Amino acid sequence: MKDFWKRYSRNRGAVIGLVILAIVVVVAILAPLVFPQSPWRMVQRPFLPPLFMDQYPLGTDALGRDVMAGLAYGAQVSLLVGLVSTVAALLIGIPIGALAGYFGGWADDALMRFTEFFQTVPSFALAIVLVAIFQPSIYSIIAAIAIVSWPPVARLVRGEVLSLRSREYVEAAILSGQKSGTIIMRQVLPNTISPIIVLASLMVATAILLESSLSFLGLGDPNMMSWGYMIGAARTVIRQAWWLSFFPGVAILLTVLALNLIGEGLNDALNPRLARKGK
Amino acid sequence: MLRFILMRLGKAVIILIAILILNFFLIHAAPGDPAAVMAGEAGAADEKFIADLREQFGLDKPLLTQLGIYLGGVLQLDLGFSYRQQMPVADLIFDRLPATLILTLTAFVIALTLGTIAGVLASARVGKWSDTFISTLALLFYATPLYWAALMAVLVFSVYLNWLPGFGYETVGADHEGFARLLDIAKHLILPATTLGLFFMAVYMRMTRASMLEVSQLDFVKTARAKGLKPGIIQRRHIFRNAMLPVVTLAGLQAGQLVGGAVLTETVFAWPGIGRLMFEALAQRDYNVLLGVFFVSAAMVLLFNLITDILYRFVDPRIRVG
Amino acid sequence: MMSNPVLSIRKLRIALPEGADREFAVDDVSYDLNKGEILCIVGESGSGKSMSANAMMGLLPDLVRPVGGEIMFDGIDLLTLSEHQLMDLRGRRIAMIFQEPMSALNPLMRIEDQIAEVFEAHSLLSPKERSARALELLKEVGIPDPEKAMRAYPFQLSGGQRQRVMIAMALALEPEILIADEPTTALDVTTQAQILELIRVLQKKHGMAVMFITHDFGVVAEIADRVAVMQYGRIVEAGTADEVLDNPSHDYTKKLIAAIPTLATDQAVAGIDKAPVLEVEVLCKTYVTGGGFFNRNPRVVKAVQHVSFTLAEGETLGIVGESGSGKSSVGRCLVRLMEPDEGMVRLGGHDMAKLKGEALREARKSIQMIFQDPYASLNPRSKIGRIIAEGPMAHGVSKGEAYANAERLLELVGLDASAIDRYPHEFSGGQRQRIGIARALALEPRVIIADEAVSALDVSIQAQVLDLLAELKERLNLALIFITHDLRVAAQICDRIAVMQKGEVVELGPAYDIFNNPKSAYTRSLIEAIPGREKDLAAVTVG
Amino acid sequence: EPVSGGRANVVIQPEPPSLMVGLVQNGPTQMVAGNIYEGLLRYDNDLNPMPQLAKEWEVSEDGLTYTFKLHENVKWHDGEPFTSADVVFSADQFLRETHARLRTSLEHVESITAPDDYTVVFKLKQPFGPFLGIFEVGTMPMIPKHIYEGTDYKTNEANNTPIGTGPFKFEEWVKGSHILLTKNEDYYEEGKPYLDEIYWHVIPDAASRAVAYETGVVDILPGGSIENFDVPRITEMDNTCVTDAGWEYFGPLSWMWLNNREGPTADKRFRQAVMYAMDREFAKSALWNDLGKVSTGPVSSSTRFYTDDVNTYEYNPDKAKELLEEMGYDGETVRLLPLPYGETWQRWAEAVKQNLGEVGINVEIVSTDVAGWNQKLAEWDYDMAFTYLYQYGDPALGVARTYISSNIAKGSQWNNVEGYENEKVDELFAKAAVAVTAEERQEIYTELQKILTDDVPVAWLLELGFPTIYRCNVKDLVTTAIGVNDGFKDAYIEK
Ligand SMILES: Nc1ncnc2c1ncn2[C@@H]1O[C@H](COP(=O)(O)OP(=O)(O)OP(=O)(O)O)[C@@H](O)[C@H]1O
Ligand SMILES: Nc1ncnc2c1ncn2[C@@H]1O[C@H](COP(=O)(O)OP(=O)(O)OP(=O)(O)O)[C@@H](O)[C@H]1O
Ligand SMILES: [Mg+2]
Ligand SMILES: [Mg+2]
Repeated sequence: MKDFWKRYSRNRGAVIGLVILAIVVVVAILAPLVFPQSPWRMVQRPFLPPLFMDQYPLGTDALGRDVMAGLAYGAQVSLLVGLVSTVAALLIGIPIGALAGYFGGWADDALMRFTEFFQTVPSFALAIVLVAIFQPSIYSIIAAIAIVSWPPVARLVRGEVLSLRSREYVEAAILSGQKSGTIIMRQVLPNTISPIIVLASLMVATAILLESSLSFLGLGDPNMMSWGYMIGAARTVIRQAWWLSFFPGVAILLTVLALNLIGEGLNDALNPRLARKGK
Repeated sequence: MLRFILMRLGKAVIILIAILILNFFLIHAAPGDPAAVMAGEAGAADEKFIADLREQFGLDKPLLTQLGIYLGGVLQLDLGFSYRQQMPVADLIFDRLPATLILTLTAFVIALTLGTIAGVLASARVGKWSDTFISTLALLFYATPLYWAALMAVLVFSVYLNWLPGFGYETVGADHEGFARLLDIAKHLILPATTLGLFFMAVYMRMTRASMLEVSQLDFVKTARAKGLKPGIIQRRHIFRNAMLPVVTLAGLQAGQLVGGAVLTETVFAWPGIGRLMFEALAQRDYNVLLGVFFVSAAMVLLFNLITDILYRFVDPRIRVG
Repeated sequence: MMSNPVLSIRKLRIALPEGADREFAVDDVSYDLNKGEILCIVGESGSGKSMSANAMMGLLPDLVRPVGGEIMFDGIDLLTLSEHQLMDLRGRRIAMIFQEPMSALNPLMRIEDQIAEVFEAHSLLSPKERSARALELLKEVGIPDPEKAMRAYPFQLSGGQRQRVMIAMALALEPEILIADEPTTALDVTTQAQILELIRVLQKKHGMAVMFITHDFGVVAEIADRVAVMQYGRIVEAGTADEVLDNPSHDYTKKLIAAIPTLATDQAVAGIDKAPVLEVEVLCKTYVTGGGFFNRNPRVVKAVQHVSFTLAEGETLGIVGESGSGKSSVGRCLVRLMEPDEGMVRLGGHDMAKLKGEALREARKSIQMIFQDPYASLNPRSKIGRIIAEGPMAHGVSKGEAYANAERLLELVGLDASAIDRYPHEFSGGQRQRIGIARALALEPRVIIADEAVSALDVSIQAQVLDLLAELKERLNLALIFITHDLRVAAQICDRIAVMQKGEVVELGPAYDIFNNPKSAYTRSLIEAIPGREKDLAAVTVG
Repeated sequence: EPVSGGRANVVIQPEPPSLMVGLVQNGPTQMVAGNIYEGLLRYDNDLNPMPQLAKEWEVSEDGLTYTFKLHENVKWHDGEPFTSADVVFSADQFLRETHARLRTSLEHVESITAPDDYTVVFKLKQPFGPFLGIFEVGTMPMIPKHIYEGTDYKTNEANNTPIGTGPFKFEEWVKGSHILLTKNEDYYEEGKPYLDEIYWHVIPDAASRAVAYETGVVDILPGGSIENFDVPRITEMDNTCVTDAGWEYFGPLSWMWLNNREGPTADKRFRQAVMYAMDREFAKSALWNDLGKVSTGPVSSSTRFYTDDVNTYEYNPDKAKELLEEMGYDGETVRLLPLPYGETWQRWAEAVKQNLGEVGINVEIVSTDVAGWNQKLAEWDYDMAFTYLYQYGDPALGVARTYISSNIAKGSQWNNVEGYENEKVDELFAKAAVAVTAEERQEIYTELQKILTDDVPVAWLLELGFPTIYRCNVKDLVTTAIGVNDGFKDAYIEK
């Protein structure tokens, strides 16, 4: 663990990323404490520019709502969507990939055709259709994001499992009489963790972007203040109130950036072989 | 080779039909139907009006019958009739497809060339400030929401600077002919293609950089150095070609996805492509159009995958000969 | 000793990056390379052999830097040369070939182009002449059908052929020095013998100085004029081949040489009279790969063809043969890691080849395996205790009992019982192989299959493990199937030996008969290819 | 002084599904088709009839016979003459089958006859006050009999190349890009139209539409084409004029459907509380750019027989709380459907949610797209839902339909969707429609407005103002009560 941290912290970008993400997480957690009122509350006159009133340092939006409160609550939604949809995608992708890779043969064939099928449909278009069909809500958004983002997980896991499966320690486990389920859970999957974690960190980033894109198209959950919603809503007033899309835009950018940096750092730290390259 | 292509086509047909069936059920699961939408927009409508529409569209038949009719048509290469636009779906799509292809292919080419060039440059200067700069830029491109970048681009280049048109495919009514028209389209293309390309540029840059670094660790590179080859030649002939293999794979996957993935760009830039067509058809429950767009874009994905595979065979002798 | 050094290394010191296992890869090393001689650098893995060679070419990995000493070549210190000057030298005056013929060639370029590149790098000859020279070179290194090989891609050549291409490339500009970094380690014995022969012939013909890196004393005996022995980055002993092999002065050298298995075998044949535990009848296995829907010419390999033998209690049966002859396939069919196509494997009354599910799980208890790679055969994320106890637990032994048993087994294989709470990466290769053996023993099997169980180990460690196996076998009355490509190892440990070629057992008999009186021509050629055979290394080991 | 020549670049949003206004009557279709097709009459900004295809008309004393004299030199765009047979075909056959709204009005008609080529007579079963108000092009467009008679109207090839009598002809339609109309050289009114061509630009994104005007790509932004937030900025540009005229006939009135059948919204006190809780002045200024008016009740102030002598609901959260207290509202969540047509409506729903939340009403916004919204309304699956409807100049045409109980039927979002039932109201609406004199009708409608504003069957919001923005050198753009929808026959570009 200490070793891991040492390798991780050698990557300066990764540390910066972690710091940014930590700030976002703290903001998300503290949002209800700092802004006890709902972010939807109309607190001042509309289109109050930033730094105009001390109380509302980032200004107000078209309905006079506090942009700062929106950003804080938006962090909650973005992180929630990012994390939950990634976990969901992992829950779909890992078993499929593991089964395909471990059992091979027709199971592999069938599962991979199934995966391929999902990769053939343009993913953003599919996400749009899914959300529109099940009507925009936090659940349908998370489900849609998970559904379009699991195939890479399945492929990754399958690839890893395929190579692990013929490792000698797996064969040893087979010989020692362990059952397939135990072998997958105990011998195989734990050794795929590193690449999965790296991929997952990037998926969280992608999911946040996806949610914001959906929101931008008007397919967000109307009861959730998310960053994408804020930009989408600000689009029509971008000319008179640049700050309405600017701040959430920067928030998304930073969060996604942070997750990417973290992903790279994890990659370096978890795959020492690769870490030697680069810097 | 021919056999390979035929096999792949056969597989593609099966996938396409599966996609159509899935989507068919998916979109019929959505609340509302095209008749309801059209009635809603008609300014006044009663049950007779809606019932007439449903009958006209064949929506009064059982779902499976509708599916059968639809698939029957598709097998004869008939994508059906748009309820709303009252014209054959195929016409509608093929009217729009060129615009999408021009946009996405331009974006793709920009992304791929600039991305790989940047990746190669960065990998050659690994650890130096220019590498840090390129990598950071790529990360920024990667992390910027596409639509946001698009909004900002329109704001700056079209509104404030007035250098480039901010929307549309060509200057409507300008009646340009020949070269002038191409120039006009090219001008309209710059903003949407660049913003759409940014993200992918970042992806290719990072991939190329990583791949170059990985390949440069391989044994044959050491062999090449031991021959006394100049670094430039090693980079080009040995590292680059090998490093491009994974990039080509990724590019193939994405080129196809681009076709259906340009919804946002087409919306912000009012680009008359099939992404927008899809989005509108979805809101209007214009089932056949939606299915048609999915059909065509999935077909594109498969086509690009096939092209990549053929290309791959061309680049990689292990696959070509073995 | 001729003292006509083309190259002399003085007090060379190469620093490793922070966090490496030691500070200097090469520490205060000095030696000469004389014109027209073959200098062998020997030593165990990680001793710094490659580093010193790479330093001459200026090809050290990133972050690894020479920090002292000099490498004098033709009056100049190579360490002081600029990259540009080095480029001029590389390939033209000093050439190098590497261990892995698989990855040392660019997979996307034709052989012809890769050879022609050497001329191009030094702006010699016209493109036409280059290709003509390439053909000549390929002929010289004895590649069959050189015209065709010119147009081929690396993957279309066998390992030995690739290594020949590498040699051709290295010879292209008639360099003064050829550095060969374990050029034969990845090849099987017969190919190795051919390549060694080739290097020796070419060296004579061109009068080059050859620096030959290896960890195999057999190879040294075969080829070396002079030898330098390395340990932990230092040269511990140097001298002519005869001096070092016959009369080693340093303890380490002695130990290394002592560890080399002898070819001598006992005449007495043990276990013949005992009851058979395992009977194998007409076992067959054919691989079909790449076939199916999208490929009309699948690759068909008849890996195991009509293999039959019996194994008596307490007996050790060796299976030897070249790479790809089907040895592992037999082993894997026996334990059903692979489905045999045909045949019968009778073990304790069951036909292993037919069992399924629970019954198979149960039957496998009595036949276990020790794997080749001590690194790959232990799950890096499991503690040792669990690795050993897992098997018995899967068969219903309680956790406490299984762990207690694991401790006992660890002690049995010569490890501390406290190892139970550590992870595999905390052990050395030899220790890991002991853990692997403990695991195999945990289920109290009657038969153990060891597939190349010592091939990945350095000679000295190899010897320890072999001794351990022999001892355990005695104590537990185990039957052992020992799969190896190393005939020396087989000679040392096996009672009977089966020689395989192309999936078939060409000869099966007592070890003594096989070595002293081989019946099949193939067996004979195998034995002849053993490096250092003429130089009777066995003589040294008597003490 | 009008001058000929020039081109109008106009925004059209969304892209119309078809230009055949006899079959499709949605907003964009009407807007473009108003140039191609014509009705018998037009209406000035005070809703007085003016000649169009009918040069003069007569109403009998008993209010039962309407006689129209047609222009005699009118030709269809394909050269065929336009005659009374076309009128009879259009009104009696074609539109009766395809035009739901007109169909309802035509139920009052006993016969439509053509005594000669240029005369048409409508005979009513009983007097119908608003009858003279149904002859504009969107309500009763003239359809060429020679093309459609005996065919399947909906699949007729000609639907893609519409043929009308209007001042402009259909020239080209590049889907997703633009529609081009060119001058009808044979137009029957001397010298008209003035413009050579009209380009309708399809620009799906509201912000891009604003940019299009700013960068000079388009010159005319019909009402509702840009977001309200952009209006002040655009109207401040040089050479830019704005008018909110041209919507008098439609009188777009927005309200929230309140489901009168079940849930808290079934309680009159709750509905009244909703009215008090909403800060409609704020919505008007923040969201509608101060255009339009806070509505007083079911009838729009530009519609005939409007009265402001009704119960009014000023913003009064305390009163709202009192009412909720009185009814014993338990905090049950109510679902609110915003109107899925753009950001303003979304924001409005959020503002209302917040307003209601502040008096203790829990609101959950249910997001849907157009199809889902239509479906939910038609199936009565909602608690509160935004909408806006046209009034068509007369309460009998555009108001009654929302409140009379005979109009309660699933499957439509244009009837009594809220499920309000009041016999008295039914009776009064029936009486007002057939009353002969205007005074009589005013009296009944005043009483109706009082009853309805007390019952609050729906929560009225604003009379919407949709400003038409155009370059000031475009003259005579909006000359009638349906504004841009009436075609550009009078418009010219000053040099
Ligand atoms: N790229 C590298 N970066 C850092 N340390 C390295 C690198 N390559 C090798 N080393 C270290 O340098 C030391 C000497 O390695 P070297 O490759 O010279 O050993 P060797 O004698 O050739 O061993 P082998 O027989 O396994 O090839 C070892 O401790 C090794 O861990
Ligand atoms: N899983 C497999 N699929 C296809 N072919 C295989 C497979 N495993 C082995 N082979 C092929 O079967 C033949 C015999 O392989 P096997 O591994 O038994 O040889 P071996 O004698 O153990 O060789 P080595 O000494 O290299 O381990 C070889 O030609 C090999 O390429
Ligand atoms: Mg080495
Ligand atoms: Mg083997």
